[in-house]
Amino acid sequence: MGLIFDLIIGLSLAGVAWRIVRVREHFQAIVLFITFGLLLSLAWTRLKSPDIAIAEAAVGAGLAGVLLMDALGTLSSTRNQPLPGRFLQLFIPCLFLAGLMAYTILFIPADFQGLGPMVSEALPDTHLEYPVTAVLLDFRGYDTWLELGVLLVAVLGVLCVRQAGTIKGSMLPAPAEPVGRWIIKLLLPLMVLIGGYLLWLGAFAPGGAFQAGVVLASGGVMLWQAGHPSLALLHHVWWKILMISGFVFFLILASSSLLYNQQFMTHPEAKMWILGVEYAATLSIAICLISLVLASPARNQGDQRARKTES
Amino acid sequence: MNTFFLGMALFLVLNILAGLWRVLKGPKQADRMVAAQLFGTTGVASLLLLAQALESPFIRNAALLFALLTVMAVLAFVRNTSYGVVEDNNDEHL
Amino acid sequence: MMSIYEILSILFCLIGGFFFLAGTLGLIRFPDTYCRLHALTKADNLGLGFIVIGLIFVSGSVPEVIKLSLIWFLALVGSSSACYFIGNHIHLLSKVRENRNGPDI
Amino acid sequence: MTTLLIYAFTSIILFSIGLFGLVSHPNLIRKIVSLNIMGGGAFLFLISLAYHGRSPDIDPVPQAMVLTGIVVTISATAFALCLTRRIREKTGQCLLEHCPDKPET
Repeated sequence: MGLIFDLIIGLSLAGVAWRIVRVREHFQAIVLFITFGLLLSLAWTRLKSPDIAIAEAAVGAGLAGVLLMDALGTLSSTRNQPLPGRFLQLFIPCLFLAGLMAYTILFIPADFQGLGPMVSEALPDTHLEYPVTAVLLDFRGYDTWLELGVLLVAVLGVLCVRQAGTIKGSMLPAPAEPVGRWIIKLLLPLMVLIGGYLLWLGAFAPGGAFQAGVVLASGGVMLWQAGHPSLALLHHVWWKILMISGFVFFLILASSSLLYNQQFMTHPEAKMWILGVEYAATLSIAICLISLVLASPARNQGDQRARKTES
Repeated sequence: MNTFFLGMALFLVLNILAGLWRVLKGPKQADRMVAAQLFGTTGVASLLLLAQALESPFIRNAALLFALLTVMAVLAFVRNTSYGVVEDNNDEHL
Repeated sequence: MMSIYEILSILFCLIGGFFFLAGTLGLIRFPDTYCRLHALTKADNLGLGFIVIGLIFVSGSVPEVIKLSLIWFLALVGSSSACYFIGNHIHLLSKVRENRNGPDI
Repeated sequence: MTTLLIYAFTSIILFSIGLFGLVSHPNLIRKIVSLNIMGGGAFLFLISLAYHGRSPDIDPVPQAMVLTGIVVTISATAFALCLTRRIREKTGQCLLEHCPDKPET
């Protein structure tokens, strides 16, 4: 039964991906992409990685759909172009690449152990119970730190492209709708609650800073979508401070170990520091993602047009 | 027992695949969005069944997030209409 | 030998599966968008509800029961408001089209 | 073992399809979606290899890498969409300048 399930998920993933690439309408491609995320998270559960299933659920269902829908909405007057005719020229090299990669899979040694045993050996040193969190925030701290840096660079890039000093300029109140407001009232506290729950869970079970950050960001984006003005109340200095807090906190922690004549990025009181970093990282991931979604310079036009139709 | 739950999850995945026909067919954008919302709920049910079948309760959190967040794509879709920006590209099929 | 809870669980899950099947059939077979909206929200939420009830019988602990009910509640809220939004969208779109066609004719 | 093979081959197919879409489609939004499919394929490849190990627990290192990767992918997507908007503002279309399939404007 399990194998049939895997086969069907695999086949449908490939089929949906093929359709996304080949279909003419952009809107259909985006709806199919949301479905693709759903199927992918079913695959993660079968591969025993609930962490990734949770992250995929948060990103695929929430932010990715919102981003692509918004982009399509502001850019929608482009006609659906015909597909190019150079099908075989491009398809055959891709097929060749796929063949090469498949060839490598067949030659993985059968007694391959992976890094699992090493991680579980070193896990007691971190005082964390859950290996994925330990890898993220301790063993591979560099990666997580630089990942926060990537988020910051993306926000900076958006600011450069928009030629603006702050993200907040584009935060327009959306059309006020009774059902929109109602759903905010109901779902927002739950989002904050569930985000906090995932963060707390991260110390000993699947969950953690990434998933919690994405959920909180979804909450912020939903506030914006339903036209709630409260995001604009946060002063832009605070906005910036929160944005860089994860990165800076990580850096302070990492360089403080130099004071004790230890190696860069090692820390004595592991668990407390790690949890502190995790909380700061969650906040900055959330704020950076909100800024990235809100950065939509073409919004002004649409707003004016809406006012005209209303009046 | 676990095989039964896995079988139910498989059945729901087959439902999603059947529903994809509506996404491909359209004819309106709203139809596709309805299908996406249906997939969201079916996916939640199927994740819950998988959590039971694979005995890994944390998968339920993924189902929780899907239930919480699927409505956001619909909100984004609808916002564009209320701004008067979206045009239905397939009017001629009606 | 299966316990009574397991039998009940299987029964409820099967009923839930039936409603999901009905929802999918409705999505495919109903003639227009408003009807499809109908099929989606009603059959779908009943299906999820029965499956949640079925899983509650085998879930074992109170927090899990609360989480399962919360998931059902969230799906209900999400589906119903999405239904409203999409219905409103179709309505607005048809009004926009009427306004656009009105002066021309 | 077989589960590993199924998902590993699926991931390769996904990666290739994404690459094909990336190079073949002229529209920038579609290129971004294709890039996301490619990313999904790469993540699936890493995780299916993590599942491969002999020990009952799954290897946590690829999992952590994929978690980082998912957040980086979404931020890169957001940035790319922002750039697309800018290109559209400047040129009136979502295409790259050198694209041979550019329609006459």
